[in-house]
Parts: sequence; structure tokens; C-alpha cells
Amino acid sequence: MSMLLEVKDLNIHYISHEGTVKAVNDMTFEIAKGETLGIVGETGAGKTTTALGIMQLIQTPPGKIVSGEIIYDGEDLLKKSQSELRKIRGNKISMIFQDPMTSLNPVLTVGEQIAEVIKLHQNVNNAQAMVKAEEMLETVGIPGARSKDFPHQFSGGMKQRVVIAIALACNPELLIADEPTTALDVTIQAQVITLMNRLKKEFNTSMIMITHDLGIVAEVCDKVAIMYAGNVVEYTNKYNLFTSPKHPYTVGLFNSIPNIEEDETRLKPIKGLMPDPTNLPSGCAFHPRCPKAMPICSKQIPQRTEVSEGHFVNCFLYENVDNKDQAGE
Amino acid sequence: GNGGDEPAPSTGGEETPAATKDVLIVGQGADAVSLDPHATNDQPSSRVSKQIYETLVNQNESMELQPGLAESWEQVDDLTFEFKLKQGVKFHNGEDFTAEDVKFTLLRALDSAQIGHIVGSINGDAIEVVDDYTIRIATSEPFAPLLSHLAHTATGMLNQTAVEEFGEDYGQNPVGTGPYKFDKWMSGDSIELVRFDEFHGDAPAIERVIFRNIPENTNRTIELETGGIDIAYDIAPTDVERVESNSDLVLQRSPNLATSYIGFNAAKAPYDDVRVRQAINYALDMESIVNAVYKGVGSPAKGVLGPNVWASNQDLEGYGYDVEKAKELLAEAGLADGFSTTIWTNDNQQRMDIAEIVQNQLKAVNINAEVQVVEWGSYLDGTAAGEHDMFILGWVTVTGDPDYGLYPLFHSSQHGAAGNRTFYSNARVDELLDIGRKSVDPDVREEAYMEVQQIIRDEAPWIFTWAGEDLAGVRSNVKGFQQHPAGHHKIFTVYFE
Amino acid sequence: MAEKLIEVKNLKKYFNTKKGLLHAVDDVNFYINKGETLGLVGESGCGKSTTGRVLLRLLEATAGEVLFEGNDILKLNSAGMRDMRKQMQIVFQDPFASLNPRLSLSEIIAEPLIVNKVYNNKADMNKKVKELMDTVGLAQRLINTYPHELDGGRRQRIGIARALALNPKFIVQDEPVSALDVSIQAQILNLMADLQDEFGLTYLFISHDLSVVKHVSSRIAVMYLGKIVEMSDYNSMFKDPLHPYTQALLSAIPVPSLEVHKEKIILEGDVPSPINPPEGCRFYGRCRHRQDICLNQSPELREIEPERFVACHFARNLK
Amino acid sequence: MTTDSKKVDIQKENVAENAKKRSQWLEVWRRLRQNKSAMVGLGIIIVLILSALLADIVAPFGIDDQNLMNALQTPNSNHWFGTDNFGRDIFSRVVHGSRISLQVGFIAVGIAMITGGILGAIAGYYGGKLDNFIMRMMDILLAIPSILLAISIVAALGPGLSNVMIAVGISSIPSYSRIVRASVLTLKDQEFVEAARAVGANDVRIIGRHIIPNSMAPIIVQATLGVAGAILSAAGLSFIGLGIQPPTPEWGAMLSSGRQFIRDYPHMTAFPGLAIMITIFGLNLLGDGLRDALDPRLKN
Amino acid sequence: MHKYILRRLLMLIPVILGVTFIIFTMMYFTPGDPARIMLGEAAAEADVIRLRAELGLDDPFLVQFGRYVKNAVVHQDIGRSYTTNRPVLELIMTRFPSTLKLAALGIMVAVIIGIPTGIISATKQYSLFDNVAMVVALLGVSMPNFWQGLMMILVFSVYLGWLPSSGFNTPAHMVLPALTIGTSTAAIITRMTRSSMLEVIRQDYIRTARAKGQVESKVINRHALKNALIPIITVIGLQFGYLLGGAVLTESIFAVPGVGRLMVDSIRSRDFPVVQGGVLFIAVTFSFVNLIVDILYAFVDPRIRSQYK
Ligand SMILES: Nc1ncnc2c1ncn2[C@@H]1O[C@H](COP(=O)(O)OP(=O)(O)OP(=O)(O)O)[C@@H](O)[C@H]1O
Ligand SMILES: Nc1ncnc2c1ncn2[C@@H]1O[C@H](COP(=O)(O)OP(=O)(O)OP(=O)(O)O)[C@@H](O)[C@H]1O
Ligand SMILES: [Mg+2]
Ligand SMILES: [Mg+2]
Ligand code: NI
Repeated sequence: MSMLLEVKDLNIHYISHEGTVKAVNDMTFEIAKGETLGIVGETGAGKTTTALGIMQLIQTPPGKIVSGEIIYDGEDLLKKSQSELRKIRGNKISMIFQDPMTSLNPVLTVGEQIAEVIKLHQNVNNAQAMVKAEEMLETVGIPGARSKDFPHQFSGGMKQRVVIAIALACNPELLIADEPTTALDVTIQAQVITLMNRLKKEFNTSMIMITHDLGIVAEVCDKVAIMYAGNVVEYTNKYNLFTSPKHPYTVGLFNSIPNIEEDETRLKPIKGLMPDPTNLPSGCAFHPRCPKAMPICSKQIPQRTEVSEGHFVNCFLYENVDNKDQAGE
Repeated sequence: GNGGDEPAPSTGGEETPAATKDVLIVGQGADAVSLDPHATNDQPSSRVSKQIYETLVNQNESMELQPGLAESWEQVDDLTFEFKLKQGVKFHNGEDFTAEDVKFTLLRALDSAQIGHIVGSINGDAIEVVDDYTIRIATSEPFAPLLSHLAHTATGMLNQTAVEEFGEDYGQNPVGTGPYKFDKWMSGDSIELVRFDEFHGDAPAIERVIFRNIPENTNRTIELETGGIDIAYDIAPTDVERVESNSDLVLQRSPNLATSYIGFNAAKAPYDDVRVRQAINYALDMESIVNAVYKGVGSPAKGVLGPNVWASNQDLEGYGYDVEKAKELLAEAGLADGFSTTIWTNDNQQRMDIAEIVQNQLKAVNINAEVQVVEWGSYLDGTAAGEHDMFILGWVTVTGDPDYGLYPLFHSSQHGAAGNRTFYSNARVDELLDIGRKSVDPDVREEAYMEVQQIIRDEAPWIFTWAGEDLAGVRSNVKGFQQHPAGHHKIFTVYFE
Repeated sequence: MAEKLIEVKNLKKYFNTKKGLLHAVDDVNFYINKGETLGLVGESGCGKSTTGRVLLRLLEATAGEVLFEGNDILKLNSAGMRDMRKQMQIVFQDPFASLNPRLSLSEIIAEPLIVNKVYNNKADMNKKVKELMDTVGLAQRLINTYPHELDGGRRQRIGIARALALNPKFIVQDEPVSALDVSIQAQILNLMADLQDEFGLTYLFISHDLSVVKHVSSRIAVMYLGKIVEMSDYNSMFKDPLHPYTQALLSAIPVPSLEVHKEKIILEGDVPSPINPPEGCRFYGRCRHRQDICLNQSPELREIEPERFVACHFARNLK
Repeated sequence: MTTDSKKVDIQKENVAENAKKRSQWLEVWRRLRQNKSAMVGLGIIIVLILSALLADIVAPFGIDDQNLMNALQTPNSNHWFGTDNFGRDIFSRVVHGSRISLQVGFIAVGIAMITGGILGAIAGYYGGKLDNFIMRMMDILLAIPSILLAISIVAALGPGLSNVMIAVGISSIPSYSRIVRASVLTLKDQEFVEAARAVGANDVRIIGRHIIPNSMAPIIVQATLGVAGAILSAAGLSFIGLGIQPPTPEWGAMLSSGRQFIRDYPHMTAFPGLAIMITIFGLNLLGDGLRDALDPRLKN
Repeated sequence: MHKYILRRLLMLIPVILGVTFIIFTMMYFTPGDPARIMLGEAAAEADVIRLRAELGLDDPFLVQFGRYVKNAVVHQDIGRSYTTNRPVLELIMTRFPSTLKLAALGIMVAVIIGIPTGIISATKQYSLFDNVAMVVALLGVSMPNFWQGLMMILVFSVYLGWLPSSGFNTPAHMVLPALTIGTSTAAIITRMTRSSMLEVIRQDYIRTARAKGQVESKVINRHALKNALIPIITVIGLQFGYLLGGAVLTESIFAVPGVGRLMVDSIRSRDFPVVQGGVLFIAVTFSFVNLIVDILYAFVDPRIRSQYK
């Protein structure tokens, strides 16, 4: 299958006088057309950084894409000029940010904000752009007449829909959604997720869904990358993830969530704390918290290992099983 | 430099240069307060009023009496003068000037709190209009300096119609008989006068005169140098050299009627002891203080009265700088260990400077003086009430007559607010001052005044400090300008070359 | 039957705002048995925190009664309230805002002891502080650290230790884990369960996260726009929700599992403004089953089965 | 599950490890130290304070050592900044002037900070009518330009060092009361204040232990900048002759008396002017640095 | 909006009353007798007493205050100057244009310099430009106005002779005073613009705009600037309000016949009616400027606009 986006060995660092944060390390994944990838991880795992890296919107300084390739439609985005990138942003790849309250410019009407992206990428005049903007509003379930309202006149859920409308206005091939429902209530979250699922199908959009909620992954994703402290620790399809999670961190994650369907009396949390991002443990970043840590874990960084077809794990528990598979990749 | 920044004449004249230049700009350090001569007695106002109003009697630049609106006068008796008025004189509003105007003006002046004291000797009930051009003016008591008082700008002749027409606003709508009439006033900035075409005397050469208010001395000089103004009044001592050495400018210097002094509150210990007053006179190197502060402008004062006041005694012996003598006197007064005191001054730069040096020099005789810069209002209040110790103040003998320069300052009836802020009392001085005031015989007066000045020198209620000098900077194309000792210089004689 | 520790009757809390009277808590009734956890769930702004605060008199109620072991605490004078505060404590949502950044860990934990003059001897007090730190799992070496040096989980432990300092019977847990990452959240939830067992504590557990609420609670109350719409034990509630809002809420939770395929009930619209709320049923605007009566008449919270309360005109008739 | 959008600050393990007492202030100091310009500012202020304290040692001449023969010397090896019109050493006067200026600055700010702070704290904490009344009073004071207010106060009280401090202090009360009120308003609804109330703390303890210490940051910043403002205002007052009595070597007064010599002897105005400027510059640098250090949000 | 403005205008009344009371009280208790100052050092005591009575200065405080308020409210008369006998209002109005011009020019200079500099500094944070601009701005804030004025006279009038040093009649005269006021204000505005822009640039909606593919200049001008404007407007408004009465020093250095100088002169000559009238006038204009600033907010920010409705 031809891939829409391939990210290869992406490394992103934040460099400040407090130290260097290796926010994303050797990130590798790919997305086919129409496919949805979930990126899951706790706070500070590097999810947003990955997304911004793809958009090339990392604030520099302190951020810096140190190495890697981001191949979109066969071309490396990292080699493109700013003006070429601008033609891609909002048009081919668009992004939804976590907090709808702050993602919209408070002093512009929502219509203007949707129309802006349309005008940028389509050959239309102001009036046409506004008409198109109203259509988009209707698409996300907001009456078109409200295009003249300002963001503060909308509720959180509606704002997030407006953000979605902006992101989808130019019918992008790839949508990156960075925790699009984290700030919303459950019932509203359900509305938004349903809407996104519908639109994704309608427009046949590929999507990167960033979340820390495995429930959402189960609902919307095809593939998942689990991140821990800047590293992908497990990368596989949804089925594998939920039926046979491999990495101890993934397993710990599952055990930490109270399951609404079952009556567990006691959770089995991962012990310890997230490490200091400027001072990551040596070897596998997870080893101080890992119940199955081995001596090697603190010395070497585990490589990506394919444990079964399309199921990659970065853990020494599996690395020794078959090293050659990985080499053949 | 640039020459192109003088304000455009408000009447549209031809653009040809210099030859037709008919606007004269004069810079002075403060805005006029009011152009109603009875409403104020300040110098900046008088300097403008002088061009608008005329007085019955004039004093020329040598302080000699000359006919003004009165062609002639004679003394009818001890109390009464009769004046013959000039005919064909018109006010700026077109009315004729007559004796009734004189009567009106003088009665109104008598009523004025601000300048009442200048005409205070006149008996208002005894002003008699003989005919349209003859008037008799009588004083309540014999008053020798009456004529010089009638030369004071505060007695400029007003027009009854105009005064009544403008009522409270007369001060901004003055009407006189002078060579210039009032045109407009931009408060705080400038006053513009324009030539009065029906003026009875010689028409001024210059069409329009603008008095600009430039408070900072330095700025005023800069404006003069750069041609922004044609005449700058009151050049600061620090700028003297600069103006003198500038070939485009002429510095006019002339002694004026002002004097500065350091006074003692003689009603208060230890200054009630003449020895202390004398001691401090000895303790100060007045010569070098004056040089340091005034940089050669004016001169160290030799007595109470400036040199161009009539009957001024310039032969008094100075105390000289003699610290030992001072210490001796203090010891005699029982103050060998010195004492603490204060020196009051208002925030006049030169006076503050003097205060600082005096303070410094007094340390040598163990006197610990604290300088207090007191705001003008509080200063007048405080010195009137006798709250002060030593103080620095000035006096202008505007009339040029010693009565004006001595009586209010030393007569014991004048203690406090009226002028005698040293609270000095001496029966002999009182007696002599009364003689001087009432006698018609100039010789008798002169003798009395000479003695008063000697007594004051000896009893030292004052430390004579400085005899003033007026400095005006004039651009070299400005001719016909001459300073008047009283400070209100004539502009109407000025012309451009 | 279990003994009621807290009983809330017709509790109201209105706020005066520029736009009008805000009915944050409007005629709420519930009770909490000794030693149990009542979970209070609802969407943002529905009045959960306000309820908790009014219970502790951190806010003065507009009307109603809060009976603590039969005494109406809303009627207590300030001295009586000072005693009462030792019985009931609160743990806040935001582990950053709820700790004074200028105080060290030990100072924060000692605050209740100092304020209530529990010890007149420093050594005893320090001992107690150390004990509390042990209880909540804070290492002794942290005793002099400041909140900003600690992570969210540890900070929340400080908050819990502070709440425990006076040996209260009752603790309001106002979203104590919602700011924490899942792995830390699980640690804290376990800790709270342990403490409850150890000290026989009674909790009011406020959260908007149903999975968490279900995990910790024996009974659950669901709030909507200032009112309780349903209250029952967690089992019945999850198996058989009665109120249409509860039904929608339960269905909306994404489940981290591939087997479960729930039919989602997607509610229309948003929670309406609590300022001058509608006369009738507060849920009217978003309800799938609404009838005319719902518009005009506000349904009472009725006990339609033993220990099962619901405020819906048609409960049990909906399916 | 939804988390609050606030990031959990991940602490450095090693920091917690060596469990030395490290208060917020130490943290601020650490941040401040990394700020080069703030350090320059601090350096300037320290030099100033030292020169104020040690003026008698540092200054080669007294403030009132007149020598009329030596007047108006331009800077030379003996008189680094030249002499004034009385032959006094300008360098010595500038050095001594730091004492006056810092004194005026600190005391005026002290007056403003204490009165303004108390008023603001009361207004913010108790709210309601009291708040309204206090804040209207502050509005009234604010509506009068501070320099005019200060001039009127000096006119009413008479010139002199202490009156200048009072005048400048009073005229800057409103800014402090506003700042304190604003920060009290935000703080009083903070959960840690509520937590204190929940454990039974009374108003006095809450204000004293929880609110005031936490509202110090903006006050300190304002105070640092306020000292600068106060020095400027006092200099301005002296400049128009309403300030301090001669021969006090106040910079504004020196500048004012030098202005008549500005053309021939600009050093008389230049040096006191520079002294003011450097002082204000230092205070501003420090104030800016403190603002950044105290507000971690603005970090980077 | 109208209602809001009306309410704000009503709120002015207590402020005006308060200002009147404060300044009246302060003047009442200020030592120095206006009558004596007017009459000078040579006046007779009797004249002083007469003048005091004429001016009504002997009446008790409350009588004087009551009379003042009554005349102001009933006759819209705020009195006449003691010294010049001119109506206070007229006096102020002749001075006000200069002050207004000076303030407006100064602000214009400041805005023209300050806002672009601030924007560039913020967008290129920590660049050479930013560093230099910030040091210069800080120096600008640190430089005493009166000193700067003197130095500018020294350079531009004395050494170079390019510009006149005093007066305020022609454009050439206005350059130096406007620059003096402008530089310090520009410095303030630059700093404010920068910090406000930095704050805004961090916001998510700026990222959103970039994510749309918008060019950087438009991201700044269309998205960031308008949001950053509120604190900038506040500062401009405050400065402008301040300059209406507070440019005393600049006014006196450059002999600008403005309200500030009128005030100072009047305070010193104890010309109470002018002081009271002037302070009142300034307070009212200041409040109006604040009102205008608040209305401007509404134009800039729809959130605020909806609050006013
Ligand atoms: N501008 C920045 N400067 C320095 N460090 C940064 C910056 N932005 C992010 N980081 C660091 O990079 C790491 C990854 O951050 P990122 O925002 O990508 O995490 P995330 O997975 O999106 O977390 P969250 O769930 O909280 O959104 C974190 O340690 C964070 O502190
Ligand atoms: N002090 C207050 N003044 C005015 N309104 C308030 C106040 N406190 C809360 N409210 C309002 O009361 C309502 C209920 O607020 P409350 O904090 O109890 O909600 P909540 O259920 O805890 O929400 P969340 O999940 O967001 O914490 C909200 O609309 C809120 O805006
Ligand atoms: Mg993120
Ligand atoms: Mg809450
Ligand atoms: Ni969540």
C-alpha cells in the first residue's frame, strides 16, 4: 500500500539553558490514505511535539528538528521551503489543537476564520469564501447564520466544531488532531468524536489522533503508537494493542484505568513517576518503573522489534526473540 | 542657524525681506498678569502696559521728570498740583482724552488693592476738574514725591467707557492713549500689540510688537541668537559673555533701581543685638559672593539705594571682609561659640546661590545656618509675621525717589507686610523719613536721606548685597532701544536698520 | 440499615452575577452513609464543587439543611463550626492551586494542627506530620521541599495528608485525580481506598469521569444543572440507568476495549446556562423523551425502588 | 477521562533528592541569576547603595566644600566630574546624592506600598461597599496627574526632603492599592486559601500567611520600578524648585541649578542627569528581571 | 453601548466631586496668602485685608467650598483667576490647545516609533534588533524628561541650530517638545507592545493561523496585533491622560503655554480658582480619555463589546 505519510527516525529536541529536552526520539510510523493513527501517551510524552514537527510549526528556538525524514506524498517535508510548506498547511495537512477555547482568535468572527483558510488555498474571492465558510459550519452542525458571531459566543463543543470546520475546510488529505476532546465534557466529546468519524469517512481523510485516552483509540483509530518519554514503545494496529499488548508500559497503562465494564477492586498502577525530560534515565527510559526490568535495560536502548506482523515493540523482552526481522525491514 | 522660524506677521505684508520687517519680537521671562494697570503691579505687565498707556508725567532714562499727558504743571499750594493736559489725544477706542479721564483713573487707582499704595497720598475727594484740559490733584498731607509717583506705569490713563464696557475682563481688553494698542493675547505664550495710527505723538516705526514669554533664561538667549526674537530682556549673568561676543547681538547694560539685600529679623534674638548684625556683615565676603553669583552684572551694593536713585549715598564705608572682627563682635555679644539660625530665600536662583555661599561662609564664625527655600507665598506670609531669622530679598525703587526706597523698608510704622520685614525701629530714622516725605525743599530732603542711609549702614539691619543692572540683548539691526532704569523700556522708539 | 453520616435537605446555593441569579445548586437532597463513598458526577459547571463547598460551609448556602450526624451544620456559630471542621475535610482538584506555594510540605501539613492548636509541643507536631507523610506515602526526605518542586501525584498526596491531619470522619474529594495522568491517578485512587479502609472514612467523591466514580463509589448521584437527577448504588446505576441523562452519559464513555460495542446516545446541544434556568425539567432541551409536562413541571427526585432515586416524570416507562 | 489542560510540572528527581530547604525565593533568585541584564541592574543598584553608605569615604570632597576661585572647572584629574558654580566637586556631590535619591525612592515607595497595600488588601479581601469606597477614592487620586498632586502636596506641606517623600509617596498610593487588590482578588478564591479556611484558619491568618506572601511578587516588581519612579518624581520636583533644600546634593536640584550653565558648562547638568539615568536604568533592569523571575509563565 | 456610556458618565460625578473636595481642601490648608502674593512685598496690610475680603478668603472652609460647588453647579461658573481676574475656564481653554497638541504629537511620535519596534522585537525575540531596541527603550524610560529636554536644546538648538528651543507656535517649535515627550512614551509603548505581543504570539490561535498556511506577516498583523492591542491601548490612553496635566516639566523647559505649566504657576501663586478649575478640568478630561479607551477596547475586542450591551 502506498503511504500518505511516512515519518522516519524523527528526532526533535528543545534546547534551553535549563537543559535539552529530547522530546521526540527516533520516531517512526506511517499512515496510509484513509487510515487513522492514534498516538497515545501521558503528559510530556512528546505527542504534541510530534504533531508540530510534521506541520513544521515547532517554535524555534527552543525547539529543533534534529534529524529524520517526514515523507509526505513521496516528498520530504523537511526539505521544503517555507512557502511550499504554507501551501501544504491547512490545505493538504491540517491540525486541530487541544483546547478549543484558545485555538480560535477571539477578535475575528468564526466565519472570517474559516474563510481565511479557504481564501489561502482556493482561488475564491471574499464573498465566495464566506459562503463556503457557512457551508462548512453547517457541515459541522452549526447554523450558517452564526458565521458572524465571535468565538466567545459559542460553547466549548461548538468552538471545537468550528476548529474542525477550519481544519476540514480545504478538504485535507491528512488531519492531525491533538487531543481534540480533552477539554470537553463526555457528552460533548461523544458529539465531537462522532462528527469527526463521520467527516473522516465522508472526506476519506487520513488522521493522526493524539490522545491519552485508550477508549478513544478503541473508537476511532486503526493503528496506535504508544509513546513514553519521547519514544514510541509500541506500534501496532488496534486489534493487537487491545488483545495482546506487549510492552510493559502499555500493559501498565491498561491496568491503571478503571474499567467501566468490570468490577475491579484494586487498580494496578505503574509504580514511580515520569522521568525528568531533561535528564532521562539511561537505556530504556521506562526501566526504573518497569516491573520486568532487566540489567540490560539500564544500559542499552531497546530497538524496534517486530513481534508479529505489524506489531512493533521497543523492549528487550522481545528483542532477542528475533533480531533479523528488524534488519530485513 | 536658521532664520526662517520667526512667526509670520499676522497682517499679510509683502514678502520682501528686512526692509519691510515690521514686527518686533521681545522676549521676557514671564507672561503679563493683566493689562489693567490697577489690577497688578508686576514687571512683565508694566513692560507691556508701558506701550499701551501713558502717564501724566514721564521720567526719562535719567529719571528726570518730563511732560507726559500733562503738558505742564505747577504746585498751587503745599498739597495741590495743577496739571495742564495735552489736547488732541485720542484713546484707542477713538474717544478724546480729557481731565475727566484723569479723575476717573486716579479714583479707580485709589480703590485698587494692588496699586493703591502708589497713589495713596492723593486725596480722592480733592481731585478737581477745572476744565476739560485742566485738573487739580491734592494730597492729604504734604507729599514731596507725588510727581514721580504719577510717572509710575500704574497711573497710566484709562478710558472710562472702555473700563465700564469690559468690566471684569478689562485686563484683557486694555484701552490707553499710547503708541501701541492691544491686539491679542495668547495666554502663557505671547501678547501682540499693533501700532495705534491716531497716536498723538511720533508714530512708532514698527507696526507690530510681540512680547513673548520665555521663562528659561538660557532659552531666551538662544532664541535671541537664533533670531527667534529681536530683543531679550534680562539676560542671565551666565550668558553675558556669549551675547557680548556675538557680532549679531548687542548687549545693553544699564544700572537699574533694584537692589538685593540680606535682612535680619531685628525683633528677634540674637539679631536684636546690633553687634551680631555687624559681625555677620564682617563675616561675609560680599564682594566675591556677588561676583560669583552675578558674574559682574550689577555691582556690590554700597548702600540701601541704588546709584541712580536721587539722593543715594554712594560714599558709605563698606564693612569689608574681616572674620576676626566678626568673631570679636560675636564674642562681645556673648556668642563666641556661635549659634544656629536659618536663612530664608524664595526660589530665585541668584538668591538661593547667595544663601548657599553665605551659609558656607558663616561656618567660619561658628554660625550654623540652614538654608530654607520658601515658596513665595509662604515667604511673604512668614516674613510679614516675623517668623524668619535672616532672609534674602530685593527691592525696586521704581519711582527713583528715596522715599519709595526707604520709607516702607525702615519706617517703624511699616513693620511686617508693608515692607519693613527686618522689624527695624529707630526713632531718628522715623523722624528723618517723615521730613523727607513732607518737605518740599530738595536740599532738606537730601540731607535727611543722607543721614538715614548712614544710620542704616551703621546699625546694619541689612547686609547690602547687590545693586541691580538691567541687561538686554538686542539683535544688531535693532536700533533706538534704550533701557529705562525702572525696567519698563520703551519699545515705540525702536526701529530696524 | 446503614447509618447516615451526612444528610442534605433542599440545599440551594444561588450566586448573584451580573447577568442574573445563577442557580448553581438548586434544591438538592441526598445522604451519605457512614463509611461509604458517594460519587457525584455531572458535566462541567453543573454544581458539583459548589455542593461540596456548601457542605463544608466554605460557601454559605442560600437555603436548606446539612445534617452531620443529625446536627444542622449550617446553623452552627463560628465556634461550633470550628469544631465541626475537624470532622470534615476537603481535597481539591487542582494539586497546584490548592497548596500555598510559599509554604513547605511540612508547613502545609502542619497548618490544620497549628490552626486548631492540636499540639502545644513542636516535637509532637513534627512527629504527627511525619506520621501523616508515611500514611499518604510521601518520603521523609521531602519534608522541607516546596510544592513547586514536586509532581502532581505527590502534591495531591500532600493535600490528602492535610485533610487527614485532624482525623476527620468525612472528606469531600473534589475531583482529586482529574488533573493527574492515568498512571499517577491509579496510585492516588488506590491510596484513597486504603485510607478509607484504615480510618473508616466517608467520602463524597466528585468527578466528571464515570469510570473513576464507578471504581470508587458505593453509591452514585448524577447531577445536571444544579439538580440531582438520579441516585442509586453503582451496580444498578450502571446496569440499568433510569434517567435519560444518565443513560446518555453512560453510553458516551469511550471504553478501552474492542469487545464492547455500545449504542451511543448522542445528546443534542449543550448544557444550558444555570442563570435563570428553565421552569420545568432542566434536561428538557436535550431529552429524547421529552413531553409537554416536562416543560412546565420540574420532576421531583423520587425513590422509585428501594435506594434508587430518580427525577424524571417517565422513569421506568422509558426504554 | 479528561485531564485538566494544566501540565504537570515534572520535577527533577535530583532536586528532591538533596532535600535542602529551597524556598520559592531561592528559586526566584536562581532564575534571576540567569538573567544577565537583571544582574547588571542589580550590580548598578548595589554600587549605588554602597556609594550611598560609604559616601563619606568614596567622595574625595564634602558636599559643601565651596571654593569660589575654583568654580566651574571642567572635568579633570582632581575633580573627575568638574566643579560647579561654587567650586564644589560635582563627583562628590553626585556620590552623596545617591544617598538622598535612594532614601527618597525607598521611603516614598515604602509609604505608598504600606498604605496602598493595606488599602488594597482590605478592599480586595472584604469586597463590597468597602471595596467600592476605597477604589473610588483611588480613582479620584488617579484622576489627578501625580506630578500635580505631588506639587500640590509639597505646596501644602512646604518643601523639604521629608515632605517630598510624603508627596511622592501619596501620589503613588493608587497604583499599589490596585495591584494588591487585584492579586488579593485572584488569590482569595484560590483553592489553597479555601483549604486554609477548611481547616479553620481565621481571616488574620489567611491574609497574613496565605494571601500577603503570595501577592508579594507583583508588589516587589512594582516597588522596584516604583523606586525608580519616585526618584524621578523627586528629581522633577527639585528641578522646578519645589524639592529639597540647598545645599543638599539632590540630583534633580543639581541638574536644575546647572541648567543656567548648560551651554558653557554642560558637565554640571550632564553628570547628575547621567546619575539619575543610570540609577533608573538599573532599577528598571532589576525590576524587569524580577518580573520575569517571579512570573514563571514568562520564562523563556 | 449608549447605556454603558451614560453609566460611565454618571460615575464621573462622584469622581469630580471627590477631586474638587480634595484639591479644595489641599489648597485651603496650603500656607501662603493669595492676597499677599498678589499684592507683593510692598503692599499695605490694610490692602491685603481688603483683598482677602473681596476674594472671600476669610469665610470658613465649608462656606467657601459650598459657594464653589454651588457656583459651579448652578451657574456653571468655576470662578475667576485671583491674579489675572480672567475666567478660569477661559484661561484653561486658551492653554488647553497647546497641551493637547503637545500630547497628541508626543503620542503620535511614540506610536509611530513604539508599535513597529515592539512588534519587530517580539517577533524576533532575543535577536540583535530586539536586544538593542530593548536597551534603548529602557534608556528611554530611564532618562529624566527634563534632562533629555535640556540635552536636546543643547544639541539641536545650540550646537546645530536646527530648531528653536522655546515656544509652541509653528511646527518647527513643536519638534523638540514633541520629541522629548515622544521618546519616553515611545519607550514605554515599545516595551508594552513587545511584552503584549510575546504573550499573544504564544497563544494557540496563532498556531492555528500558522497551521492554516497563513504567511507570517499576516499572522502578526491580522491575528496577533489586534489581540495584543488592548494593553497597548491602555498604555497609550494612560500616557495621553497623564500628558494632559503631567507634562509640566517639558512644558516649562520649552516654554509651551500649556495647562500643566498654568497649574504649576497657579499653585505657586496660590491662584486657587485656577488650580481647582484646572485640576478638575484635567480630571474630567482624564476620565473622558479613559472612557474613550474603554470604548476603543470594545472596538478591538468583541468579548468586551458584548459586555457593554
Ligand atoms: N516550547 C518548549 N520548550 C521546552 N520544552 C518543551 C516545549 N514544548 C514542549 N516541551 C517539552 O517537550 C516534552 C514533550 O512535550 P509535548 O508537548 O510534546 O508533550 P505531549 O505529549 O503533547 O503532552 P500533553 O499530553 O501534556 O499535551 C515535554 O517534556 C515538554 O516539557
Ligand atoms: N463564586 C461563584 N460566583 C458565581 N458563580 C459561581 C461561583 N462558583 C461557581 N459558580 C457557578 O456555579 C456553577 C456551578 O459551579 P461548580 O464549580 O459547582 O461546577 P462543577 O460542577 O464543580 O464544575 P467543574 O466540573 O467544571 O468543576 C457554574 O455555572 C459556575 O460558573
Ligand atoms: Mg500535548
Ligand atoms: Mg468543580
Ligand atoms: Ni480524560
